[in-house]
Amino acid sequence: MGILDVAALKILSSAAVLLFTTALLMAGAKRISTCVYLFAFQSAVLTAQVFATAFVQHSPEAYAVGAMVLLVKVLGIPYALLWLMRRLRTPHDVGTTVGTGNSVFIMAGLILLSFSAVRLYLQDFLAVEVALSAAVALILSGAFLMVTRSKALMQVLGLLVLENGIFLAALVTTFGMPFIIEIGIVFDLVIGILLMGVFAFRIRDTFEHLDVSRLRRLRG
Amino acid sequence: MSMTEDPRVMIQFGFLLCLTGLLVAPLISATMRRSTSARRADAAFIIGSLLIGAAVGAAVLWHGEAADLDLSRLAPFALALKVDRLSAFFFFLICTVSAPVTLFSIPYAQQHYSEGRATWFWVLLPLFVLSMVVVVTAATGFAFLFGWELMTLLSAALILLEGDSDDRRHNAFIYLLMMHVGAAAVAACFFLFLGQASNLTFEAMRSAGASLTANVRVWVFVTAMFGFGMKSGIVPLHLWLPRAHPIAPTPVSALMSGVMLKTAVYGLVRITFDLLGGPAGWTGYVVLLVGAVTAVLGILYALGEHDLKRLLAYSSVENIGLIYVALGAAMLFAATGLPTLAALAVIAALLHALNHAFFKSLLFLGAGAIHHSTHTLDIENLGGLQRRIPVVGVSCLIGCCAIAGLPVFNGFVGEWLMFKSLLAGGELHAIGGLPVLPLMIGVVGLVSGLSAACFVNVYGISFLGRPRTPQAHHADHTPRAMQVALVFLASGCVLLGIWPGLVLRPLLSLVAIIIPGAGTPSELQLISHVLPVLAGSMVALLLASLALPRVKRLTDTWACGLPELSPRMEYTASSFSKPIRSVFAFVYRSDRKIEVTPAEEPYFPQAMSYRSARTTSFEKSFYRPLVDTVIAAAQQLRRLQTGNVQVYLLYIFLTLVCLLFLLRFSR
Amino acid sequence: MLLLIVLLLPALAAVGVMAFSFRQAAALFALGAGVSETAAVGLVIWNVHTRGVLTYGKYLRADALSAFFLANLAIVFVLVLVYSIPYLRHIPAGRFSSPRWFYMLLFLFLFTIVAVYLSNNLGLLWIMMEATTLASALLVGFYNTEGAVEAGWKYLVVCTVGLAFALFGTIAFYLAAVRGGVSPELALQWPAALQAASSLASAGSLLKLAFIFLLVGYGTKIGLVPMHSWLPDAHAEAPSPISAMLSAALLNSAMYAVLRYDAIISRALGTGFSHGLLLFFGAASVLVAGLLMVVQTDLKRLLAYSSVEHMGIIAVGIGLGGPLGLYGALLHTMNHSVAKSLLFFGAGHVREGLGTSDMRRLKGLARVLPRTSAMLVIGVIAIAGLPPFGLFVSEFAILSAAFTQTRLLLGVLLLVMLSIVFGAMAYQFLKMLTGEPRSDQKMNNLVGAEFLAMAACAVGLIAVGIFMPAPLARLLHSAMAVLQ
Amino acid sequence: MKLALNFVQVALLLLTAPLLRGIVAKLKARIQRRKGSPVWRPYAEIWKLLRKEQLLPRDASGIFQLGPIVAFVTTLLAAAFVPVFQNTALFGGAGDIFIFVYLFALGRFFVSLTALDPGSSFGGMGASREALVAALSEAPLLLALTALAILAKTSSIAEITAWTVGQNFFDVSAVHALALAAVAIVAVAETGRLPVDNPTTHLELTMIHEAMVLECSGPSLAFIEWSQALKLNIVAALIMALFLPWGIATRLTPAALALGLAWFVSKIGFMALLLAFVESSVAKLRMYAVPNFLQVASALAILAVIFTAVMKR
Repeated sequence: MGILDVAALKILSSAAVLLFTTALLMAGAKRISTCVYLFAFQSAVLTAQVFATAFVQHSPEAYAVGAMVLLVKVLGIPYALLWLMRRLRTPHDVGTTVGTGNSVFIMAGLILLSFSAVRLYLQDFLAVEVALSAAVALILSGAFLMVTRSKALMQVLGLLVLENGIFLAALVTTFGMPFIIEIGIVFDLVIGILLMGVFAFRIRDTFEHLDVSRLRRLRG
Repeated sequence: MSMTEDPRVMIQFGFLLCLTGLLVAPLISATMRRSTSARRADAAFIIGSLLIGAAVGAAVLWHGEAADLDLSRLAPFALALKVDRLSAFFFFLICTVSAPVTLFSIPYAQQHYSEGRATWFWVLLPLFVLSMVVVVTAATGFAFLFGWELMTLLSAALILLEGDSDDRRHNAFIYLLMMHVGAAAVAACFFLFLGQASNLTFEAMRSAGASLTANVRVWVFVTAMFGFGMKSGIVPLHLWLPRAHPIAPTPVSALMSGVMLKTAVYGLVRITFDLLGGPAGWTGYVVLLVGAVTAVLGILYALGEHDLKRLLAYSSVENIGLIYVALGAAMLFAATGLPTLAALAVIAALLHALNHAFFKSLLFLGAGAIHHSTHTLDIENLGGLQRRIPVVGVSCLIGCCAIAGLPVFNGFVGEWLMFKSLLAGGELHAIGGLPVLPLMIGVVGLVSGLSAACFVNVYGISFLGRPRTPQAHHADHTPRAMQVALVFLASGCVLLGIWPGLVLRPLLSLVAIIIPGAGTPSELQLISHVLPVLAGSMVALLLASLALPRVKRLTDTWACGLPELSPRMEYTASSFSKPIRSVFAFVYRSDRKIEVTPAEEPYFPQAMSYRSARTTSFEKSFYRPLVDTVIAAAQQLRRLQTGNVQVYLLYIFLTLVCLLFLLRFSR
Repeated sequence: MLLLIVLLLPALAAVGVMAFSFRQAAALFALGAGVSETAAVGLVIWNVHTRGVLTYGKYLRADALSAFFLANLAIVFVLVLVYSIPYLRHIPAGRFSSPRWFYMLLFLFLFTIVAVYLSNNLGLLWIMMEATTLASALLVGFYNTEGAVEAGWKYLVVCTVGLAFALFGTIAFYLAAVRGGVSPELALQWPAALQAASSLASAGSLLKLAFIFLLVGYGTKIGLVPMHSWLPDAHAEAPSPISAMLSAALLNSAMYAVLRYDAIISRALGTGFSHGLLLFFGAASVLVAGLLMVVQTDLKRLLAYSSVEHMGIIAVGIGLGGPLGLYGALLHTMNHSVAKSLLFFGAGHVREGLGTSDMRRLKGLARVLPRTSAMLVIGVIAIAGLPPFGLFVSEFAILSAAFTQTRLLLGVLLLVMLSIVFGAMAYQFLKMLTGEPRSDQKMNNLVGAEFLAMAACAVGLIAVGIFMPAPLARLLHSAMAVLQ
Repeated sequence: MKLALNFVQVALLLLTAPLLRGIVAKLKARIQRRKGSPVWRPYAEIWKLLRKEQLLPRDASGIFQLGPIVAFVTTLLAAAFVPVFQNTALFGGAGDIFIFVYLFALGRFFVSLTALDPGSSFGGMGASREALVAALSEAPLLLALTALAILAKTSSIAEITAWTVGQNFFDVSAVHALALAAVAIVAVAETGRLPVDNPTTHLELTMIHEAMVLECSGPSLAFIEWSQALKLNIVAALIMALFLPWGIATRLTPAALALGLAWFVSKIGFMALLLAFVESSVAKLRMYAVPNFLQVASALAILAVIFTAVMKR
């Protein structure tokens, strides 16, 4: 086993810890930009995992996927989000409905929950258990951010984190879907973020704020 | 055998002709020139189709040759019509009564509607009749429900055609809603057969009927009772009836009250006797008691009304109650193995249905004629019409006598048969030692006494005495078509009253089918013989007494020496019924309010106002809370739709989490 | 090859229509494209009828089920196109909101839905489903008003999140298929998965997990309670042709996806699990949406909740399964599409004509807009499931299925809710249509094309209600054969 | 022979009706220590009225003249249902209790219309009160008769009589006593006697029947009066036929018939005495107490019907 193999396996197993950390930090973050950076870092960790997988599996397609993720999630989307923030010129707070301190505690609880949840369902896949727990934790944290952060951009971020979680789950369980499907998914993601950006502008233009919890004209 | 001699071919041909006629008539109405003569031709076309239908009904009733029409190939579900004897009876009823009603409609539509509306009226009316025909001739559940729902829709459309004020709209809404709920129950009743039957043709249901489990049978009966009861307006499901019937166009009111209610009776008979293969004993008691309550409350409510059409609507409730009493008795007899008595009671019910169709549509049309002449339907504003519109007056008098169940008019025959079958119930085992059936004689007696009072009131106040308002004083002439329609129905009432044997014999052969083993009740023979004799001697004696020479002189009515009686001194409908209403005050629960001004000097009033409003207690204590509960539940649910997208997301997450937990623990 | 044409024609049309800046020219081009697309769809259906299954490459495939849904889509789309020709005059000019943008997005929307129906691969199915959201989000927010932007945002976010779960479900399904012994290349191919379904039972719990995620995910798109929250907003705020498209085409496409999965899962694990879930969500949708309809004040919102309710009925039909239930469910999708299009067309005309769709402020429509009102009446009778319209037949079938399986409670619940829904609908519509109109201004009546679209809907509904057109019956039965 | 006898029975009831009225009036007068008018006076009155000119109110219609005749004819027909001194009647087997009751109802219906026709408020008041009394008395009457019909297993009045004659008096007493009480109360209401109605008063607060016929004069009034008298006679005969038939002729020998007639005369004489006595000793009920009075009848009748089931066991 070469040094690279060892590194790849190490990355695969230890990445989970980093992902938990990013999730916790995101829950504790007060500014949107912090979250964007954290997301970029999280995506970078994911990219590393993809490359490690590709290396272990000797799959050229996986390299391509890794490159794509790097391009889109680590560079493209964070950059676009930061650009959006500058252009929208709105307050940079995340718009908490649950305080950041409490959020961290709840997030920790969710991580524990994800561990136990994975235990409940997938007792037979011990090797990927940690990674899968991380995936579930990401999904939960994404969901948590979307539910508790009222700024439009934070919802986008929450969605991205959630998507990261799903991506990770796919990665560790199936070692990747067919290539064309992966491209399609990423393409959808990009368009989705683009559209959300468009709507963010429109919300700002029509309501002069970006707080989605105040979009409550349509109800009942 | 040649085509003309084979009754089966003729019947089949006639049936198709009638259906086609009713289907084509709306097309003609919609497309033809809008002239009076064209309208008349159209109406004549409809009447012709109906008369053919009546002939077919009578022929099937007589010969027992079934006509049928199978459209299953066209439709996704079995869709077939079949006229067996039971269907034929109701088919006959519908056609016979609809024909004069259509005739009546010609002047009615001319007077009430603009050209556009008249076209709609002539499109909807034959379709409404057709839908009723479909209901009673349906041979599959699908066809039945198809017709059943259309019947509601078309009648509601006709109601709204008459006008669309808020009040009318609200009543039409109540009608539609309650009918839809009833239809849902009827649908459930049919669907319940599906546990055993492979499909919903009546044949399959019939053969499955006997093998249904006891529980399912109970539910079939309960849903049938609820669904058909809703349509026929049994208490407390009658709420819609006095609201919807009065606001329909008068010919349609006549059809709704006289004919449409009977489709529910048909349904109940079809389900309990035919498809279920015989009723259970307890169902008989239920129907009996429901019928008794309905009859008594119906006539008491009728007594409290002075709007002619509302009064007639409540009286329909009463008559439906009587029909249910007879049906209940029939069920009891059938369940206890007394088929001949059951046959007697079923005949009583069916005959009363036919009779009611005649006199109720007669009276509704009479009300329409009154409205035509005086532009009012409030009895309090009428009076003295007998001298002004005598044909209408005499017809209505016959109708009133018939509906009060007086002898030598048709209403009596049904009630008499009812009495006889109830009396025979003295033989029966009774619950807790109570001879329930004979006791029902008292109920029927009370009801018929009250209805006599009610219709003395109706006829006496509106046709007799002095005109209470200028409209009544200057009542217009009644058009010829209206007169013919009224006279036709009135003579039907008299004919059936004097010569009931005319329908009793076919009814007997009908009943033999749905009640196996039924013999011939001797009562049928008896009444067929007695009534002609009675009527003959009565007429002879009347003529003899009238022939007595008299010297007559016109005077004024005695006014206790005062110079003149003003119409305001006359007894009104409300004052007439006051004694009865005060005896049965607990039924009415009216809200009374007396205001005296000035309030501080009650003994020296300058003005007093008295207001008495009656809401049926069912509405207050049952329907309102029910509707309020639904709305309150909806309002609560509405709060879940907060408008906050974060909460929406939470719902999705929670759903997912719950499902995952469920999956985990369901293993 | 035909499939590729059918798929790409809308995409090309979307590009092409951008060349026309005049409303009439754009409309004409769009109509032409729409008609040729319909013709192409017709050809596909014919070919499916004669040859069974059409495939193109690894990713495109059309069987009878796709053909059925394609037919549904084509009908709705043509109606929407015809209706929107005159309707577009109401659209105010703005950024991204001109007729050509409208048509561009509409064709993109069509493209994505066609792709959903034609995709042979469950991953591609997900991608295209997500793409439908993206294509229609801008259409929902087309008016750019406060409500439209809010609705568009909610639509986008809720559906994207929901579909993210569907993605997870797709992955889990893939995993289950691979573990069940299907080769990874074929694991997402629908026919392969269906064939191998019986061997998937070994990965049972994973399969169940997958289905839960898929149902929640696609259920969000279908609008099943409690994931329906976006639906009333989006339907109410979108331009009416788009409301019709959403209700009559989009929801069906998500239902199609669930149908495909349900077929596999119920073959692998027996019908208990997936059908049970569908029954539960269907019943919940009918219950909640039915009750919410009682308290609605906005016409289009009322119609939107009615869509939720009907999707619930369809879900119940699928959940009941069997020939009767499936027949009812498929027929109901078709009927509901047509009836709901009719109603949204009418509602759109009311809203554009009188400036509001608030039912508390609408009165006497029968006098102001007689022809629209007549159409609305037909629509509301049809949607309430009364004869002589098609929905009566399909609801009859579904109820028959419920009672045949002696699911009495479910049957009774459906009947009760149908009554309540009818009550809500009848109450509101009677109030709107009758009486004296509030303002004495006489509206200009329907433009020919609008009326044409609505009348076509009405005729179709009656046709299905009174006699089943033979081609439709054949299509329906072969579609059912695909699933069983 | 039998047919002729039946006609004789009807004629007997018809022709002796005014006499019974006269006798009751005479007896009442005697009880009240008055001399009273001769028993034949009702005949003279009817004869006088029949020949008198009839006054027709201007607003009245043909009903005003028809009503009294219908009342008379229906009552006369009802007379053909009741056995008098021998146990058959003209409408023997078909002489149904229900038709009997409904014939009275028909008559009452038309009298009420007659009352309403001239448009006087007296007529309205009378008709209204009559409607109340009639509505409430029909049910107990029917029930009481039903109780007997159940026992006799026939609803024909003549056949019930024939059956009862064959019974031991004490075997049937329970149901019969209850039914008799009910029928007696109803009979009082039906024939318009005290304490329900007072045939002699013209005080508008109390009267029922007299208020109805206030506008009638001449032949019309004659028919009304006669039918009212006939009704009393019929009801008396009915009570005897149903409850005390013993002594009625069961064979058609002259001796049996003579004996039956004698029994009839003595029984009806006794009843006239009883009626006179009761009418002299009770006061008229307040209008709103009449329903209670009739409710008692209803309760008795219901009990009678229930007792039929008890007795069977």
